[in-house]
Amino acid sequence: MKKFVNDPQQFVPEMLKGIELANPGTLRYVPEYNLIMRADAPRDDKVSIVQGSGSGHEPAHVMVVGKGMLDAACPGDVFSAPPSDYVYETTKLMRSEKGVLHIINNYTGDRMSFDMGRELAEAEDIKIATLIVDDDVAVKDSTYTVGRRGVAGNFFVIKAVGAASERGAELDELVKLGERVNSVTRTMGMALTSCTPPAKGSPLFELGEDEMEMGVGIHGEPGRRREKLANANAIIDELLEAVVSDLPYGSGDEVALMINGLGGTPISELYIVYGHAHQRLADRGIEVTRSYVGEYCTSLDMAGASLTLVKLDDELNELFDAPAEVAVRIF
Amino acid sequence: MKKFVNDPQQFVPEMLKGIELANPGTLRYVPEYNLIMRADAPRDDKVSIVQGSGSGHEPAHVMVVGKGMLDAACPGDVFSAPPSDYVYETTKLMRSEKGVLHIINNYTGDRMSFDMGRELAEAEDIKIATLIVDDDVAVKDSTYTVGRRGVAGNFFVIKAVGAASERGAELDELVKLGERVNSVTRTMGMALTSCTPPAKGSPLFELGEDEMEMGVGIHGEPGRRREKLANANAIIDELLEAVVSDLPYGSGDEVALMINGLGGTPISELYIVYGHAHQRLADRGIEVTRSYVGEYCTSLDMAGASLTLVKLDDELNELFDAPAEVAVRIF
Amino acid sequence: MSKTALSQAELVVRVIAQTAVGNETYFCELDAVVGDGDFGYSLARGFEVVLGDWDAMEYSDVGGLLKRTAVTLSKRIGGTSGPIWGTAFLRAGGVLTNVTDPGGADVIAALRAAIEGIKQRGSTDLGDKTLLDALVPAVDELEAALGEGAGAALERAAAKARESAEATKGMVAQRGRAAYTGERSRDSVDAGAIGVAVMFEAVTKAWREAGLELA
Amino acid sequence: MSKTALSQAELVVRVIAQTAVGNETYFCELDAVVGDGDFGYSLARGFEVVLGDWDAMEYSDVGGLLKRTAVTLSKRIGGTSGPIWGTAFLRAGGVLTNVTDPGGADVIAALRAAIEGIKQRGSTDLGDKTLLDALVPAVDELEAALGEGAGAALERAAAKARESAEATKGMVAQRGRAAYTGERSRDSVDAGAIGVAVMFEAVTKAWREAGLELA
Ligand SMILES: Nc1ncnc2c1ncn2[C@@H]1O[C@H](COP(=O)(O)OP(=O)(O)O)[C@@H](O)[C@H]1O
Ligand SMILES: Nc1ncnc2c1ncn2[C@@H]1O[C@H](COP(=O)(O)OP(=O)(O)O)[C@@H](O)[C@H]1O
Ligand SMILES: [Mg+2]
Ligand SMILES: [Mg+2]
Ligand SMILES: [Mg+2]
Ligand SMILES: [Mg+2]
Repeated sequence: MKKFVNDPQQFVPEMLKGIELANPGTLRYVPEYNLIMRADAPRDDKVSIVQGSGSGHEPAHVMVVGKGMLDAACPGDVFSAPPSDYVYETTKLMRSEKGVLHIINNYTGDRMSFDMGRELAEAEDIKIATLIVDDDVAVKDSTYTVGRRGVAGNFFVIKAVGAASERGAELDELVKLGERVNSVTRTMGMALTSCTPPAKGSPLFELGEDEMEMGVGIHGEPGRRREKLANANAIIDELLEAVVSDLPYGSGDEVALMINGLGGTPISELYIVYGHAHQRLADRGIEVTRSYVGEYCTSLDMAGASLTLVKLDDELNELFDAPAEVAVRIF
Repeated sequence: MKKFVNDPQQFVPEMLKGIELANPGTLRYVPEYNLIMRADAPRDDKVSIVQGSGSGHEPAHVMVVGKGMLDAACPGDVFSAPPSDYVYETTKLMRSEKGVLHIINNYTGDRMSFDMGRELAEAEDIKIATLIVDDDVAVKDSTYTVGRRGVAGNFFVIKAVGAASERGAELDELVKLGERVNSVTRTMGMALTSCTPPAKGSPLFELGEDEMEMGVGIHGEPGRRREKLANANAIIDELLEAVVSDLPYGSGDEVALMINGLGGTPISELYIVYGHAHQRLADRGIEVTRSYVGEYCTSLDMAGASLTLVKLDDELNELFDAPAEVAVRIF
Repeated sequence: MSKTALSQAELVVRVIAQTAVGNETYFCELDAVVGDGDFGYSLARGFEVVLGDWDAMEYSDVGGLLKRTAVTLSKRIGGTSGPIWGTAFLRAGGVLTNVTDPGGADVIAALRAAIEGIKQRGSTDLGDKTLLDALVPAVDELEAALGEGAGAALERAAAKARESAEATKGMVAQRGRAAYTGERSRDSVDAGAIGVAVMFEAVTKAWREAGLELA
Repeated sequence: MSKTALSQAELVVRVIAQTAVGNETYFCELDAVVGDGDFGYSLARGFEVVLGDWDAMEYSDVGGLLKRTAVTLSKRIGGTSGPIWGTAFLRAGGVLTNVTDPGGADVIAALRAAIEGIKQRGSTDLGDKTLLDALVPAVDELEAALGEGAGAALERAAAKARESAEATKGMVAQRGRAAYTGERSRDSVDAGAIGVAVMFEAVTKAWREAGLELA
């Protein structure tokens, strides 16, 4: 396993410790509950925004805690939702007069943990609301009743809701806003290689030298089908078609375009992907007015990328423009 | 080859086109000379800062063109210094009353191209000065007369010089400043895997499953020795010892610590590396007051990392704090 | 509360915990085929705390033991398995709380409550290709065979669990990560179902070796 | 300027260019052992433009042909090879500018100027394990054998280039990327030196096939 790792079971705690050390004064690591929080949270004049999910998706979400984004992230182990107890304790730590907002990617484990954690916290009279992100078009709602997954699109939900919360928006307003962002956000991803979880020490699945997996989730779970490896433009055309036709986005729309690397793909390639996607959208009369190229929601060291579109309007533009201060300066 | 690539020969141009499309209004791509420049450069009240090197090190340097950093980057093909003609044309485009500063990593090809390009441009009465960055402690000056290589430490040189140039510093002041930053900056890197240049289509070199290469340059060229794969802490201890003992940095010093990923290592691992390095430095009485964790100067998709220390003082702190606006927001 | 019932329950919980810890790699491999390969890791991380805290756990009856176990699992296990297994132990413990001398019927009632808890927590049912597809037939068998004595009934239940778990091969997953693979999930067994079978087999073996019969 | 001298020079430059383009992969592989694997790519990208622009190139003598080639190479080739090969062609072209009828001695003078240019540009000399370690002995041999006629002299020079290039195996690189590998560079030949040998061989073969002697 070609990784910087000491004890695989300490992979997440050691990473979180590193984040705290690199951000003294602004971020705090709470080892008991595997949690990264803003040093100045919670505040009673601001809804606390909390996201949890498995680890291995960094910078999501432990590295996007900060002013204008998350107040806390409670990650589980690599690719495992956090135990419900962590959700409960994080929620208690983030208790605010104005409430706590849970943002969850629509995965079975995450939903169950947050459900249980919410039940426990509500028993202590904490006001909680939940936002489910499910931007992944690879999974058809109709085919699998577990519904679409939440993937890289959650950055736009976090950014919008985080910005609005800084201005004192109420919990129910944030839920409405987040649902609105989610409803105009669509993503599809694909993997060129598998990834290697530190505790497993070997690739999670096998992908032949001439194969790729279209429609993967953020752990490499399949969504559509395994195909013969194609060149960059052909791959992008396929991702774009799936995304554009889903909402659909149409001529005259202004959109944000995110090309998200899955961890093992260099940023040089992501810009090749971006350039072609941008031009193909222009061909359809869809104008990209905001661009995001880099790693947002990864799958450890997987080579691959996802493409996200968000239909913009004045309110969203203004929220996406708002300042944000996070460990990785990606917004 | 598990890459997003169409025609390998168009790898760099397609990437540069993507950068321009993602940064309309602020960056311009000049296809004739393979060049990324600030849309508002050159200015006669500011020395133009230009860096060139091979491609494959992104975000270095084409993605750090912008206010407070570079005015232009003229990259060559993957791992090849730019042709001297590109250096010449870039320099002409960046001509300013106050002069043009070339920043070069100390590699044979880069130095030769810039030497020739400078000769050609000086023949047209352009005022030019050159800064050589050679922060890599893996190569001993005494052993190889080509001297130390310039690697990830060049970010600190660019940042300081870029900030000072925005305030109108003169060409000779910038040279002095850059040399001073270079003189307090030391780096050592190591590779866990090889990388795959798109035109080659297969790994550049072989590294066994249980091997690692200590002291690599930014193309994976060896510097010290091949060793048996070790755990994260042991690797960091070795990098740190080499760097700290070289300047040397001592108790009471304040330093910037950069953990730079080489392209294929996820940021989760980089924070594990960071955390241990930070604590070991504290053990020696060296205080990390600025931290940089992420990808700065990469080798395509190579797994591995480099560690850079910069001895800080008030002037440097102030320059590193200055705002910078680049495509990848890493500073 | 008869000492015997409690120590039998302790044996069962310990064996389940040891089985989880001992099969970490195997359970991970099963989950890696169409899941994300962490099922064994998750269970092991939870149950190793159950074993480590064993002497410090405070309870006075079988219900208490199961509820303490549930709390530890919920605290430590993330992913799907934490809520699922935590809920199962919690509901079973609820049924056996203040039951002075739990007999066969009580055990079956506890197991049925666990099953209901899993269905509810996972919004799932028999046939979705989850651990329920081994657990439900095994509990049915256990109930039907109780008259033959606990040891024999356990043996029949374990055989049924194994048979049912193997039969998940051929089913299409409707829940959990495996569901995303759609038709491709048909070619492999469900990790959770095999986990249940392995645990039934281990409990049965330990039961026989301890020479026990139901209190 | 005799038509013959110019067309002979054109033959030589064309063959060098074709050899560079035809050996892209091979030269890359040589450079990958202790370098960065782009030597063949760099040469091919430069010389394919030389071939592509062939008909549009404007020159009136051998010096002009070599200088035009130099400019194209400097424009297109990055890395170490652009400045090195560009300088070599430029200096050789300088010597042959305004030479009405270049003979054997002029060719040797041009090659010596190219060698000096490389030494200067690369701050290098014989023994540093670069292309000079094939080029210098080959030019020495060519000069010594000129009396035997151009074809025979070329043949001896090519053999010498090959022998010297192979002998770079065993040398420790002092320049270029290979220098970073230190002792490890000893086990392989220098890519540039082999490149020079392959080109001498190709030119010799083409010369023979064309039935030429020096004008
Ligand atoms: N919705 C559900 N309800 C009940 N059990 C489920 C559900 N989804 C999955 N399972 C069971 O959990 C097992 C996987 O557990 P685990 O690997 O911990 O989950 P995750 O998918 O979160 O990694 C599956 O093999 C299956 O038996
Ligand atoms: N300083 C130098 N002077 C002359 N020739 C050199 C020098 N350094 C390297 N070379 C030659 O160049 C060859 C490598 O060329 P190339 O691969 O294009 O360079 P780079 O190292 O920049 O990738 C070497 O095999 C050697 O023959
Ligand atoms: Mg999981
Ligand atoms: Mg090169
Ligand atoms: Mg799993
Ligand atoms: Mg090379």
